[in-house]
Amino acid sequence: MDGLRRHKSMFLLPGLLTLFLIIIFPLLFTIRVSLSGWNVSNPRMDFIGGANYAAMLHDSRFWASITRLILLAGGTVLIQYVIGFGMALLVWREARGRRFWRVLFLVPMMTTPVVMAAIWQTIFHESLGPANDLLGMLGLTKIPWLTESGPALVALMTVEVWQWTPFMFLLLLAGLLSLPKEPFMAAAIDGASTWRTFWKVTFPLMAPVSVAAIIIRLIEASKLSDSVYVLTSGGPGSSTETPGYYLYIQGLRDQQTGYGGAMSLTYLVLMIVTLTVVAALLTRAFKLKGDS
Amino acid sequence: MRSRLYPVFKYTVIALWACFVAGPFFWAMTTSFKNANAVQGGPTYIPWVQYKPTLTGWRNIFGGAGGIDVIDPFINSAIVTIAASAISLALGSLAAYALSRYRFKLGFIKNSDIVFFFVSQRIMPPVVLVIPFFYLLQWGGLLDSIPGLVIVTVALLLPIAVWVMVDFFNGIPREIDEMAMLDGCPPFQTFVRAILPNSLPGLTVAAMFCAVFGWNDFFFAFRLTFTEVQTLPQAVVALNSSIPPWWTLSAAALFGVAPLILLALWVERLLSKGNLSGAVR
Amino acid sequence: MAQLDIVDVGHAYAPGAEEERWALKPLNLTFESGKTYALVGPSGCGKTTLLNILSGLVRPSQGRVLFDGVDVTALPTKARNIAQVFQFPVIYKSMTVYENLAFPLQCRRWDKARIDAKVRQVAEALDLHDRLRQPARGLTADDKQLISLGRGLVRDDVAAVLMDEPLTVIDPQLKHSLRRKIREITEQFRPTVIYVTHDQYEAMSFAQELLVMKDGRAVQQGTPEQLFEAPSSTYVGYFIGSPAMNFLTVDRNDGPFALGGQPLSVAWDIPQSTTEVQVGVRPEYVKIVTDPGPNTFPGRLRGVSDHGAQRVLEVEVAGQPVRAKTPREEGVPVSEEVLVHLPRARALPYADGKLILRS
Amino acid sequence: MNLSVTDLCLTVDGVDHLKNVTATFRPGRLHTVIGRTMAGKTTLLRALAGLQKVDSGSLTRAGADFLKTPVWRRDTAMVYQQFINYPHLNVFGNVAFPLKRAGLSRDEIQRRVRQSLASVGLADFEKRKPSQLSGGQQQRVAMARALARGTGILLLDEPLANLDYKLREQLRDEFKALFSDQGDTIVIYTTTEPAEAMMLGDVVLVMHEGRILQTGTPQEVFERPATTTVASIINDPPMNIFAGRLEGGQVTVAGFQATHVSAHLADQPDGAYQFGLRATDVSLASSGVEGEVTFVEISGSETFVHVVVGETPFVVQIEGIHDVALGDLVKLRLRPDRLFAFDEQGTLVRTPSYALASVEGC
Repeated sequence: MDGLRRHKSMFLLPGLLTLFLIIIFPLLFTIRVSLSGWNVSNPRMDFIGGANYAAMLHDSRFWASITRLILLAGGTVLIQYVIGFGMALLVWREARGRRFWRVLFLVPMMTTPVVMAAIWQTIFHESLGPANDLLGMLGLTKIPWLTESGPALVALMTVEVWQWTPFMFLLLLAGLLSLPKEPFMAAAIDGASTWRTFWKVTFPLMAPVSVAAIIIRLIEASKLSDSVYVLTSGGPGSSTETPGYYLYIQGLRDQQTGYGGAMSLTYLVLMIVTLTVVAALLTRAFKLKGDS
Repeated sequence: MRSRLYPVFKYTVIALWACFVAGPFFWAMTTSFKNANAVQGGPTYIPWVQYKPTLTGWRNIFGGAGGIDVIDPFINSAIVTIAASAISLALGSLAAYALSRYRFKLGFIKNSDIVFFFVSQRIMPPVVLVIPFFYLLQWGGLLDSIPGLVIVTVALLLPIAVWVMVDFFNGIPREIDEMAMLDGCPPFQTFVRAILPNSLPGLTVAAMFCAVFGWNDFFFAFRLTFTEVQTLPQAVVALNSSIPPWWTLSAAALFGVAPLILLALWVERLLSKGNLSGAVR
Repeated sequence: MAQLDIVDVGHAYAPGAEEERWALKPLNLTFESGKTYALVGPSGCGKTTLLNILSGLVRPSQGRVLFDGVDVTALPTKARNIAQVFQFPVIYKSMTVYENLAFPLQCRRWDKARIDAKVRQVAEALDLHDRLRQPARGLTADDKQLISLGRGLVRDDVAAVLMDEPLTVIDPQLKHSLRRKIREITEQFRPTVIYVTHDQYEAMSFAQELLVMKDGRAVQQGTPEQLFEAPSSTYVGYFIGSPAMNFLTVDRNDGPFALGGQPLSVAWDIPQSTTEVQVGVRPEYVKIVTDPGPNTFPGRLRGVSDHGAQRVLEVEVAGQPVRAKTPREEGVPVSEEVLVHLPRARALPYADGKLILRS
Repeated sequence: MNLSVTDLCLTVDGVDHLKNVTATFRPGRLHTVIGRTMAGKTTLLRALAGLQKVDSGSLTRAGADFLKTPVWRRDTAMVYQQFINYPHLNVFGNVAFPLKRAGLSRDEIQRRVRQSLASVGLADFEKRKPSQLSGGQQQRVAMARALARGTGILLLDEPLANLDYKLREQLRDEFKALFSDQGDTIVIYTTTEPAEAMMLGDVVLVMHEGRILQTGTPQEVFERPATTTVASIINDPPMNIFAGRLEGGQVTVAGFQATHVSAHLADQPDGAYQFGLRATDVSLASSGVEGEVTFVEISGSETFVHVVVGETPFVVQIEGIHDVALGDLVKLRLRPDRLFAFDEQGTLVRTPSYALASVEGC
């Protein structure tokens, strides 16, 4: 298609260049600033080599936040996947009022995470919130949700699960609804039980969607910081800090710009590497090789 | 064989999850009608029975004494969301169309790599971008302004638009493009007259995702706009940081998420019509 | 395998619709054990509804479905013991060919050795025995269809194999060989087969008996030969055969039949009361002749279609179009004025679109 | 205003899709391109339309380089094998689409759309969306859109392939009438079906593996197939081709000797040949070569019996519908006077006498 060579760039370039320009400056800036000693008392783009990186290697708070993030993201996404898939299956076909349930189950992902985190903060309030009230009704002791590290993590995960399970639910339900019906008829004809039909038909057919949904959620979860800021402010101590939040404290609140830049890049690279590996592993685990 | 207990189990599970999902909204709703006394008295849920409902919280968010005005932030949020979504959809669908229809080759870079470049931008943590953005906008005089916020929001939304639209365009037979060209349309007309009108489902899905992520963005607004421009999430979170007037916070939160709850109704319709299946493939 | 009986079965998708609008008007049918049947008709004729009623996917609005005399009307698909090959190949994509074939037997909790023997026997027949360890999803569409068929055949006791347009998505080049393969296999295993298609060629090439359907009714049931030689209605005459059967309205003034004022001698007799009669003659039997004689009418050549080994001549006889299919070697008539011979024994009588008598 | 193709070549992944294709397409003629699936027919049409780039060769229209003309200025309409219409437009809008692009007046558009829709029998369907139509109707819409513009070139890529056979039969007849008054349009129609190619074409081009093997009138191609490949492509079922020897006026085929030999081979030198015999010229008889029935097909009004004699497969065409059991042993009668003789490379050397006569007669 001879006349088309000029046109194809006309279609692609506006979007590509826009994104490129928006992204490239911050990236170059961050690389440069990470090699400088820029901080609140010395806001200059000098050159100090890899000193920031060297400091970072000994910053256990940073590494702890990375580990925490990986566990948090992995754990919540797994829970989201299981619950989301389960709920999608329940309201997939014959269910009374399924359209009502579908709407309801979608709502949380539509709402602003930081705003809802503020509401959750009131829910987890030790004396005035309903979380402990509910425990009390069940005859359990009150829990200092946001002031002790264990419960604070549980609270954070609860909020994440509440907020983002609907996203899994949405993708998985859309996937289920797009499945052809013949494989299920074939399974019925072959005499497969409900359980066997799920494992041998539904699950394999849903594998591509599952992988996509999990990866998308992992990408989004790797950026976790807003809800932390509102819900626990990383506390108590630094026990619920994620890299995103720690970077905020270092780079923005305390204006350790150079150091923050070094951590930013490290964080970014680590996340890209981890997610690429996870994506490859998931793809293999779901035997997607050779599938379209 | 399915036991007769299965339906009981099924609806119990659905009901439990529904309670968990709806709980925070119920709590916010009930709290928004309380006053200081009702809140200090410990968790109560049923108005008139357990506490006397007042409209204090709701009055506060519309400029009442000791409260805030949510109208301006609401308008700001709406403008930023709509403008950024529109730009992202326009640039995104053009790029997606090119990536779906034409073959690009630049050294080792192929179409799939370009798609990956777009989509991979979602991995950028806002905190990495925000400092450079700050200086960039400051240099351009766009700090604390709506255009500035729109530009950075486009960076958030463009990958989403490209991701949804590439898949969607791939599902439209190429023969439609070919036919339009044979019928006398140069490429751009082909796109506008033959492909876009058939892409409404894809565009709505993309618009929905853009709207959600655009509306819900907090971090950029938080660090890049201050006094002149405040978005709704910013306004609500600002309430949270002071001594919590829970009633006002709850009312503001509900007000802030209400448009998106309406969006859920619409998403469900897309879902039931099967329009979303393209997006997950 | 079993005998399938359809007793007074009818179905309406919209409840309470008048019978004229039912997707399937009440009918009685018997599918004999071990025979192959084809349900054929244009889309919307009710063939798929009938198939779904047999498979248990649709519960008929009225009537009973009997498998070997047992009423299965209320039973779900799972309990009916049928096999089905769908339009789009259905395989379990996470499994190998072997596992696919073994799946129905595992569901029935057969022991391993018995499964193995059966799977190997069927795989041999399907020519899949050397690919048993391959993942099934890597196979071509036609091999996947064979696996679908195989999953039915591994079950010794399967009541019937239902096939729903199984060649739709098969590459044209492979259609022929797959059809051949399916036919060979069904001849070997002799299950009761009900094959749904909209393609007459396919139906006639595959099945021992055809059931032609139209507007929710079974129009005619018979062997391909019967449908060709004695279509029970003008519709079947049109639907089966290429080009379609010729139908000529004949005059009858208290005497023998006449066409354009000339007597038409026929091999049958019909009661006086019948008014308008049409005579049906297959284009294959219409002859262009040079000498006048009985049942030979003057005609005018309107057009010639060259189909290769045959030509189709379009002739006008007594103001009505007639097509004649002639071998190429006979050439094209030199003059526009021709003589058309309608063989006495091949002319069938139709009134109100129905065959009114069999010769 | 001829459309001339010279030495068009296209190779993709080592497979020739077009190999030195040279042809001239003339206005007012219907050219049918016949070939099996993957013969390169679609590629040729797409190259003519400008939708497919070629490796080499030239394409000229009225002396001008057509390869440099972008698709949207080629004055070409195309009907696809799949029923392609604009899903968002109704039937009227679909047919009007190219007319609007051409900048015609509203009245003119309306007039042409109505006329075009009437000619394909869809006058009452203006307001329907393509998705509400049957396959046959969708293809008629595509047809109406292609015809309404009155383009200089009309390409039809197996337009009937996805329809069932009654509809195919009907549309084939309709097409014949539609194309008869196309004025100066160059019509190129691809098909896999010999009957369609023969019946519709003024000129038949036989394609195989990217090459054009023969070009001629339907009669020439059918009666004087240049090679065994052409003979098998232009006959349905494919012509029976088998090796044999000619010795002293006697034909020996697959171990059986013909009882008498037709005069048309009498003066042919002795030696090894490939013979061709149409399925209609083989019959089941009480005596003759014995073979086993491997498959029976019924097509419209004919029965095709596939028989294997030794290693050589034969197809026998019998008029009418007959029940022949698989595995039966049958005897075949081959008509020696209908043998086509090809040399060992497959080039035609002698046709049956009746065929010769009829070609020379026209």
